[in-house]
Amino acid sequence: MARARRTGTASMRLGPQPGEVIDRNLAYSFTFNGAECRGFEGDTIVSALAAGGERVFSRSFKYHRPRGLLTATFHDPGCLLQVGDEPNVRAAHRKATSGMVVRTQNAWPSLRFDMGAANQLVGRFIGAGFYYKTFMKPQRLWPTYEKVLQRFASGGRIAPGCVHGEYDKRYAHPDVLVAGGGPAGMAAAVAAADVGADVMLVEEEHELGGHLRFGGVADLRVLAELRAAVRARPSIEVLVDSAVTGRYEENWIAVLQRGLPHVTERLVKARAKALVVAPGLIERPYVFAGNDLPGVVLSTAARRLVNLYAVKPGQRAVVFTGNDDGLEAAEDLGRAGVELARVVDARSGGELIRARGKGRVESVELGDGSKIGCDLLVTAVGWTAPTLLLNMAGDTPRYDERAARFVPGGGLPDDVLVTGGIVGDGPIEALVAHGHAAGSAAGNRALQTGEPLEIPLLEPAPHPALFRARTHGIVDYSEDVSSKDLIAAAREGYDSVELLKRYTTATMGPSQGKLETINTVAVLAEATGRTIAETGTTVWRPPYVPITLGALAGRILEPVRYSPIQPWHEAHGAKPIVAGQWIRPEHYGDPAAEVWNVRQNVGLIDVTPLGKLDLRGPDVPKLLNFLYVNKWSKLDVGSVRYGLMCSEDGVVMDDGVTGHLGPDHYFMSTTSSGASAVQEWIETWLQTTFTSWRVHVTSMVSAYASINVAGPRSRELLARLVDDVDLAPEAFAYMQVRTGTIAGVPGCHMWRIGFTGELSFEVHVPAGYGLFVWERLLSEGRDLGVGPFGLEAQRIMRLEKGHLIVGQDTDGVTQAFSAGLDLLVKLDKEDFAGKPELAWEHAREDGMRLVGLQPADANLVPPEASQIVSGDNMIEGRITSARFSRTLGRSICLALVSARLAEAGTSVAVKLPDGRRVPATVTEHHAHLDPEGSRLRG
Amino acid sequence: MGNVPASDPIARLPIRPYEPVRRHRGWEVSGARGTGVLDLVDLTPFAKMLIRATPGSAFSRLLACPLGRTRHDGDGTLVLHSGPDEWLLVAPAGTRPSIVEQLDAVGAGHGAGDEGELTSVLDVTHGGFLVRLTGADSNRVLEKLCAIDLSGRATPNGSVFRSSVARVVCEVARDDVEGVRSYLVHGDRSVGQYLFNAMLDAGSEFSIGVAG
Amino acid sequence: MRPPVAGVEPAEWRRYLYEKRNPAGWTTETWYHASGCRKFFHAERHTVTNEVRSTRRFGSDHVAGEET
Amino acid sequence: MGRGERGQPGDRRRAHGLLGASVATRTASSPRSARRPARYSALGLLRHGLTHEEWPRVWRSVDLEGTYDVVIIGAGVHGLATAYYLAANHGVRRVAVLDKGYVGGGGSGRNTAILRSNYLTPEGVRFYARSVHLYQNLATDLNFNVMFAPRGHLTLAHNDGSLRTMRWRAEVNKLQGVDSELIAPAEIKRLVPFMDVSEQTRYPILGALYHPPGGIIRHDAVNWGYARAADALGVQIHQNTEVLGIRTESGRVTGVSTSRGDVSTPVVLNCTAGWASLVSEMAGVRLPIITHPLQAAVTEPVKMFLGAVVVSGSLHVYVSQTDRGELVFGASTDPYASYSMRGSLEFTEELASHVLELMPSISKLRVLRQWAGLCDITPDFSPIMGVTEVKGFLVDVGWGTYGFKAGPAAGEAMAELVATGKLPKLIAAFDLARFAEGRLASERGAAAVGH
Repeated sequence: MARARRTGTASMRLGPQPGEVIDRNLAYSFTFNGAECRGFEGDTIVSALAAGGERVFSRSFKYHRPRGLLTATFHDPGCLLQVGDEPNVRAAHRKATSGMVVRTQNAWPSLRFDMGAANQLVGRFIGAGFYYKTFMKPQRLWPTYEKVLQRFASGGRIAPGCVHGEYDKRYAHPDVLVAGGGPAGMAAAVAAADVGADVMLVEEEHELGGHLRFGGVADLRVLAELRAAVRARPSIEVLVDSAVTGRYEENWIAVLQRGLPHVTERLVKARAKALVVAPGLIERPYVFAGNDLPGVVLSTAARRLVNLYAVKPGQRAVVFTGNDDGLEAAEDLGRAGVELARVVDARSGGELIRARGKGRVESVELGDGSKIGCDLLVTAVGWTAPTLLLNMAGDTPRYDERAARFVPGGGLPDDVLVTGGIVGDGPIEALVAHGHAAGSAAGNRALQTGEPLEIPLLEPAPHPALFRARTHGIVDYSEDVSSKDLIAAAREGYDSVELLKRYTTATMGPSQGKLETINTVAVLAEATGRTIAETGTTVWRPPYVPITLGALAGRILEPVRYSPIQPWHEAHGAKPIVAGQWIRPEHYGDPAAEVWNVRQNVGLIDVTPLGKLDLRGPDVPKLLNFLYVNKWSKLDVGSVRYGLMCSEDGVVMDDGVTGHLGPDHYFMSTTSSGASAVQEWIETWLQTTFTSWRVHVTSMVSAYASINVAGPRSRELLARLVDDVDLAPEAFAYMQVRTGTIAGVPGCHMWRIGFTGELSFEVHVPAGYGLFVWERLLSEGRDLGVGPFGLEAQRIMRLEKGHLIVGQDTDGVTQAFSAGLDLLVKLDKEDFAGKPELAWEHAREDGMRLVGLQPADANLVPPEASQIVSGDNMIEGRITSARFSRTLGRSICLALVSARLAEAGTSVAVKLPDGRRVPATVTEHHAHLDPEGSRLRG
Repeated sequence: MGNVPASDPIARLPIRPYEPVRRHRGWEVSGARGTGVLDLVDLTPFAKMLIRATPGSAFSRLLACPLGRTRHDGDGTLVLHSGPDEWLLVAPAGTRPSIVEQLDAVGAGHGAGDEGELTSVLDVTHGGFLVRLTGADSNRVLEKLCAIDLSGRATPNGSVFRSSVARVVCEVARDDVEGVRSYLVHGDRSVGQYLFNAMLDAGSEFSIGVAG
Repeated sequence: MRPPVAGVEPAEWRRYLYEKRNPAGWTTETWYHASGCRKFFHAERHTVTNEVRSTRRFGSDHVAGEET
Repeated sequence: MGRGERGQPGDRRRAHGLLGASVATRTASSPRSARRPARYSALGLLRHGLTHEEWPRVWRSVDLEGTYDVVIIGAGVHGLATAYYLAANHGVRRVAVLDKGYVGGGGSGRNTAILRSNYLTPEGVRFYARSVHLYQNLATDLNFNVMFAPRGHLTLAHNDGSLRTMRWRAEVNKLQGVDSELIAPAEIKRLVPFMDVSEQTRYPILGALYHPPGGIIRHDAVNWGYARAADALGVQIHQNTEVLGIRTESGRVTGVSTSRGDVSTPVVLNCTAGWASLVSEMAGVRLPIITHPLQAAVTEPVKMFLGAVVVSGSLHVYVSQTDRGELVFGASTDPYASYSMRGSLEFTEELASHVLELMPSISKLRVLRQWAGLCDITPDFSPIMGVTEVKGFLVDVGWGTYGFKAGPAAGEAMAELVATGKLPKLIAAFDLARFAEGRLASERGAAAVGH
């Protein structure tokens, strides 16, 4: 029975119409709630269903009343359907395709029999905002109540398996962008093109034409001419089935392009020299009892169904109109064979009271008391101006009493023009003329040519102020908010548009107030005895139409950085670790074994991501002296020094070594993560403060592959590949740098430094040769037991050696002395970044101190960030680094502790995440292994 | 890869070369043939020199290239003036641009002494990747990744700009080849593979191909 | 502006560290062109509309051209 | 620098009190007595439904008077809560709350309504724990359903550094008695089936800080509930009343001038967000604050699929699903200072690409609306609460992105400070003097280590 009624044996499809957009030779089928339906190429999902006799497409949000089509456009609130795994599809806009699986979203268990509909019975008790007044006690039960409310959440479903569609983005730079492809918009595009502008013409529907598409024969003739004119101009790029979703600062314009061959959706980001706003008008619904019954449609909807899709909207119609468009709709219906029971014209005193029916319109009650049986009620009560782009361009639209709608407020910047129905009414010639003038003006503005043009006046025509009948009805279809709800809320004190909107959720639904805002404002004005102008309107917020997250994301572009040695790492089972943009080897299987090998033999680690800055110029020493807390005046060519950088608040910022390579030529290394910050920090001082200093800073991070050759046999290994540099300890001592040839690759820098605490050489190889040198080191050192090691092994070794990591062993408030680097800070220097704060910190005895820590239980490794607590659980510090050292056969830690606990030998309590409290002792040095550094200097 | 004789070091591209792989001036490069419609070529082996000099100084005049423009020098060097005090010289692999010789001659190089304008010459051959995208649709590929106006009016042949391409800071130069629209893109070596892939992906709908 | 560090009082130094102007309206700021020329420049910006009226090289007072 | 020194001004304040003796007595015999509002309840709904009797106004609209004991600038959650607790806890009822717009029209109505107390510093944790506690009982206290839903709160860690910070927060939280735990990807997947916890992602999820008491609330309801309850106790709420100036004599507040006339008062509270530094400058008080926009967006409704609140610091995104089925997104503040409340396109683009890295299968969800609010950012990402060098001018500002969460606790503490002149221990760490004295609160510790 239900089935029969849905697919409708008696088809509503009409014979061929002059302007129809369907191709009757291309038929296909799809399913709606499991039942097979048929459609023609060009049909929207809803037009195809309507042709099959379907009238109910969804259930309303709160009262679950049956809803049919209302506007037959993208914005139709009753036509949001689930298509496959895509929720909330605008089924009155989306074209149906063969095999589509379409379902209603908000009906449970079924569209015909809906449990939620029970809410209709209790409707009077659950007016807008009712939930604020109940479910308060007991508080703990709210989540339960919540679950019940959530059952009624509208909208479709998404599934965890839902595939990420193909999305895309594109930048565009049109001289003129025209938002709206109606008559005025097309005329504007043509005119702009004719003054020499590159034009982008954007139309929301599937073809250009706006209301001409579903107009009469005369309209179709004009339409054909305008389309031909657009087609004839290659400098006009036409985007149909696309929407301008927002106008941001300096005409930065977002366009959502749908239905493309290669991608689901594309976001076009256009920087237009001039914007022409030509969105036309949206027909607004009338508020009266029963106004949401299926069968109550807007006049434009009726005309679209008949003229575009050749669908008969009903059998017997009543038309209620306040304008001539309603009369034209009546004519169309008549031609389509719909019996016109009555045409009621508000301009001659006609009045609509209510519509009655069970699940669909069955009769209509008029002001004269007559009750007329019908299955179709067409209303034409006026227009809403979609002012989003005007709002975003800084204009404040003004309410025009005579025309009973909002119009542009005249506050637009001169690179934004507006034309078409949103400006005013008139015969088609007037609209086209206005569009043409606006287009020429926009073109001239964009190209900075021509004289300022006189744009003809386009006045809004007078229109009766029809918002609500004597009866109450639905104002917001998506949110199920009635005029009664609004008036009650206003009387309760939610009497400004914003408060009313928030309290009742009117205009907050999927159509974002396009249909509801003006009626909401009108009802509020009525309730507060103010005029609509005084009441004002809510600001339209972007986007104009909803955009999928996919389209906004486009191709996900997340830069990834690789070392030149990456191919080897991948080929040798390195476990990758994400370090900012870099992908690095964490280990090659067994970090502990890697440590052991470095301590016993020799290992290689790829440290390419290290920050590397080439510093040139006579004033580099001055710069270094200022940047680092330690002294830099005397550093011989070939020498290297460790330096610590603090920001102006004395907080440790970065550390690294800097070497003196040649006359006026230094080379600075920074932490990998700090590389770009340090470069900007340096540029800040050079460009804004020490502007007379002559220094060139150039980042060389990627110019060199950096390999640290570490271990007692590192010298022996390197010596096999280097013959132009004497590596002997006396010739090349700890903290020195040399330049030479490695494995036949000239221009390599060799640094005798050691983060690991071992004898080690950090070699910087011209990046292209990085992989070659790496492989040569491995092959040449086979007999020495050479092997690679990763970040984890390095972390263990640096901790054994007590070398801190900025950002791990220090945090956002750790100053130099707290980091335990007292010996480094030279307060006798005249000036350096952060000096005053460090002087004051030095004078204080409080704060935190970084110390070495040794748990009493040698096998216990306290998880990093375990807290150090006093007897009464007051926080006294935390573990910043912790590992098990196989070298030492015990666990080792660094910790930040209150200064008074920093004394070597102090015993502290560590609270572990599992709640246990374990003792640990503060050690004398940060270094657990080789504090005097004999290995390094070896 | 395996063991390679010490005499003969191999330089690797930041972008894994497509088969067939061949050697060119010590570099391992691809011998792939493109589609001829829209081709992406890795030119990283080209010599790249970065000149830092004060605008208007004697050295800058020697480079004879206004900001935002490129200039083809006699010896096959392309000069790109991409930043107020920065010039990038691109020359065939293994060559040393004659301009650099001239600069050395007039005392530039490792920063001038105590007086005079500071000028620096850095060999950044290994620091960056360099690719060329050639084809009528090359701008349509780039306009998916880069916000700069690529129209002939804004950035005609012979112009260069530094901007974000696929969220990576790059120098982009319009440098047509025999009348065919072509762009050189230069950026940090470490992101070369990423950007190469991003360009191939963006170019898929224009049947982009890789050439050696 | 950074006060001379010799004998600077804590209060003065912390004003330099923490006290920032926060005007609503036209203001001249220093910007760093991170994804471009890596140069600092002045920009006259309206902090309510974000409209930028002019830009110029750091330290100079003449309006500069396009910042690329 | 010792705490003793800092106690001093407090002691002096105590000697005078903030309201002054005269005011205090007047308060006691205040003519304005509390009025009985109709109680909200299921029964009430039923009765009103049957009789169609109208509900009384949620708060009155009255004329602006010439004198008040306390003038509060800003009818957001901070201002309204302070007014409510002044009246409810301390009997101070000659209070006017002034707002240039409507109730809850600023940050209090623009935030993403996430509640949590899993902060980094002990003082931060204790303060927000108090706030969450007050929120838990707010519906019954105010007789207004604020719909607090403790859905649980997840802060994702995408690298070992942020994993360490999450454990740091968990450990500090537990020591303050706040329920927080570090959990593994498998557990995350169980809580949020849509989350991609595989290792192949660009920024793999290594773990998360799980905070069960955290959740979401209906922010408007909180504002309205406080307004209604404060109004019932005699507090006056004046919308569309812009403060144009703050009058002082010899370093003491005497009143404010507004768009609706002058008002004299011994105590003015700046409870604004976005305009905090501008309003304070009216009293000649400079604050270490920079105002940044914070943007948010909401999607179309879909059936419930996201239980917990999800935050990713590394990807600068947080997301929750409302009872209506919409996803509400927030991000980090815009990178540069601005008073602009127009949303930007870039924000929605970044947001989308980041949220899709976390939950790739929601790419077909559509963003319905975007908006922005203003955040006053301090150098240490902590608020500024308490007295200023101008006697009688107090601030409750600098809340950055955390203001809404703090409303009840801040209101309660500020009310106590105003009524008793004693600085509550709970907010002692957040005084204005800390900047000049170099005692910055170390929430920044976490900020810098990066989440």
